Amino acid sequence: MAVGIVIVSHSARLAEGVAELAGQMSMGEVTIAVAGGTDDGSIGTSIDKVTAALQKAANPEGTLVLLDLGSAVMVAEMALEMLDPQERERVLISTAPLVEGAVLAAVEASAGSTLQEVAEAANNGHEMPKGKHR
Amino acid sequence: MAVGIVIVSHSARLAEGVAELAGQMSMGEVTIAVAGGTDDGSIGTSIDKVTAALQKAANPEGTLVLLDLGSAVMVAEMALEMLDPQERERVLISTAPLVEGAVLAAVEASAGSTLQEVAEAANNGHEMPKGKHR
Amino acid sequence: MPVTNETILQWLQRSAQVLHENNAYLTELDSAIGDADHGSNMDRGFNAVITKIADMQEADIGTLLKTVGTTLVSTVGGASGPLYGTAFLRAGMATTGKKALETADIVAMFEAAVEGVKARGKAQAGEKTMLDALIPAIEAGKQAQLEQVDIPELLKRMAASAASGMQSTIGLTATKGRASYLGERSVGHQDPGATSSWLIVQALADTVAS
Amino acid sequence: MPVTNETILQWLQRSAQVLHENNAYLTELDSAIGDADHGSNMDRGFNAVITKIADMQEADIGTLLKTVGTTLVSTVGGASGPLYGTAFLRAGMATTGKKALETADIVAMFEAAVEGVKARGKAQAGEKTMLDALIPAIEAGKQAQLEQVDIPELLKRMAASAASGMQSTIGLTATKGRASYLGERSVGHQDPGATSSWLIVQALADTVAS
Ligand SMILES: Nc1ncnc2c1ncn2[C@@H]1O[C@H](COP(=O)(O)OP(=O)(O)O)[C@@H](O)[C@H]1O
Ligand SMILES: Nc1ncnc2c1ncn2[C@@H]1O[C@H](COP(=O)(O)OP(=O)(O)O)[C@@H](O)[C@H]1O
Ligand SMILES: [Mg+2]
Ligand SMILES: [Mg+2]
Ligand SMILES: [Mg+2]
Ligand SMILES: [Mg+2]
Repeated sequence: MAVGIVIVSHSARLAEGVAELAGQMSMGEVTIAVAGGTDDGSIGTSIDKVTAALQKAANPEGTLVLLDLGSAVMVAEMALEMLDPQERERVLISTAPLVEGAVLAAVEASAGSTLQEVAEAANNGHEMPKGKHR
Repeated sequence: MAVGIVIVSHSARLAEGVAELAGQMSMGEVTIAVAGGTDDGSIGTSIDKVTAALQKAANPEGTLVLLDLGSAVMVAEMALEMLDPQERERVLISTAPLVEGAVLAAVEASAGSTLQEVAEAANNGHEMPKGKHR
Repeated sequence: MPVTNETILQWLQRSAQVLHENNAYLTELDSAIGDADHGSNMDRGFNAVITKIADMQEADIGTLLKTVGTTLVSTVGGASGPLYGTAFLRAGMATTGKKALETADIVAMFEAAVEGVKARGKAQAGEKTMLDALIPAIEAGKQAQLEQVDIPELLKRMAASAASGMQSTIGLTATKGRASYLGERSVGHQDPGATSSWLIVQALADTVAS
Repeated sequence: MPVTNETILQWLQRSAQVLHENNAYLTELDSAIGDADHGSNMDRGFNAVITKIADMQEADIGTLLKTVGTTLVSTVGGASGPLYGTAFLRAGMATTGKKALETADIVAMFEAAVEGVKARGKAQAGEKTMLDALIPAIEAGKQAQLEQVDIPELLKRMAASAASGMQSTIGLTATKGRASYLGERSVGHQDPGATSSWLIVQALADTVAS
């Protein structure tokens, strides 16, 4: 099984868009679960959505959580604290840029890499070339 | 008038989500135009959508274009080449991470900053703290 | 006269009411240095709280406060959700099983809450957050405890310190949360979270005074 | 026998047909090192092209190719859109006003196209892109021109070189486009864009041969 990915965003559309873009690169081999927006559909985060997404993406290889803004870290951390310790150990919260990190993480995860490798791949999102050509 | 922002993404939902998130921070003071997906609504980019977004966000202070993936650079550059030279000079393509860059650019633009300052603010998106606490 | 579970219920109801009345004000503060939702976030959260605690007249204070915490975490939707959520959860843990709080319990309850906010937000005093209202409040509370004043007076002093701490945020540069995206431009604006924190502490002082 | 505007029209129609037939194949190649859309991108683009050029029997070759370029840019939706769009636009500029192409015109047309792809994609040979089919093709074309072979033979050699260039991409590591996200893992897979480039060059050789 491939490392799972959780996308936490303040916007439901943003989370779904990231999952759709990253999912294109992993050909359905990677579970990309989303937690976007609040429970009532406004802009914000929802611990219940994060918890559900963590459950959906949970697997023996681990899960990488990517976030849109710093304030989503707190809700993600609270959701992690609610997991039992073995599960919690298999989850990493990434500091990578959301979109770029998710695409690279999806590519890496679909290759069967470890959680650590997927997390490192996501961090390469900082260097994703966008016009500054190598 | 504030510097305009154009969000180019392969996914329509992603582009709209980014605009919604960044727009929350600029309180309607900044035009954030989106170009997401292809003309027929599938995943990809559309030069016509980019051109329309550039027109919508065009203003004397300039426009910052943010992209999701490197392959969007080419379509953005072709759209720029179709502008007349004075307009083209007022547009910058950012290498910043899309979501983080757009939020910081929106904040900076709403403060009445110059295009150069808005572009620099977007680049600070790389350092947006997400759990690695300062 | 100790603070009973009934007092706590009244405090929570008063907080909900005050936050509802200040919805537009808090949102206005948040629109200057944030995303213009702190009022609606807090109103939504405390509205859910009063529904949740409506039938909890018999519950002890710890149970009551933990319920508030989990409800806020689930419903606020902003950074203040995990922060106030953690604050009330920790306050609940510090008051487990109690149906009445003496001075020391009140101070311990607030101290636990403030430590929870610090841990959750990895923040400290002077970063232009709710902590700049809460830390002066707990310091005033400890000082009042040393001076052995009665509970209404202790809470009055805590609320007054929260208010001046809140005002002090105007001069501060934000280094945590969304307001930090503004950098130096955050100076000159009062922090919305510090304001809601003051409102909540004030609501307790007012509940006990009346 | 020169290549006429009629030949070019037939080439474009044949390209559309071949790309349509190879839609699934190109997408399969793209699914290994990309996002599984190169087949549908090219099919959509060339489908729009044949609609656009349906009534252009009287148009000169430059006008025809420029129309192809703008149509592809507007309809392909992937990285290959601006790339093939630029290629055909530059090819059109190199053949402005012409209703027939001699050997030198054909070589100049392809050279302009390949330079366009290089400029648009900021790429060069060996980066596992369509250029790894196109650059060998234009080199073979220039060599054939020196050897003064006839146009069908020249195009046959160009197509053969495009094919072997395409095959060479299997051993390359991608450093441009989405496939570069795979790094070393892109080795072992044939580049979809190099494959469509070969199909298009082959279609011209076949059109002229028949
Ligand atoms: N890391 C933190 N530590 C303490 N308080 C914080 C932190 N981040 C944000 N805050 C507080 O939260 C308030 C904003 O709450 P709210 O508007 O509800 O959330 P959001 O910023 O997600 O929209 C700020 O005014 C500040 O007082
Ligand atoms: N910078 C570039 N220069 C040249 N060719 C490129 C470049 N980037 C991508 N390509 C070509 O484009 C092909 C992919 O096209 P396509 O799948 O239609 O676009 P996308 O990658 O946007 O989905 C690749 O196989 C490669 O040949
Ligand atoms: Mg807010
Ligand atoms: Mg918010
Ligand atoms: Mg593709
Ligand atoms: Mg694509």
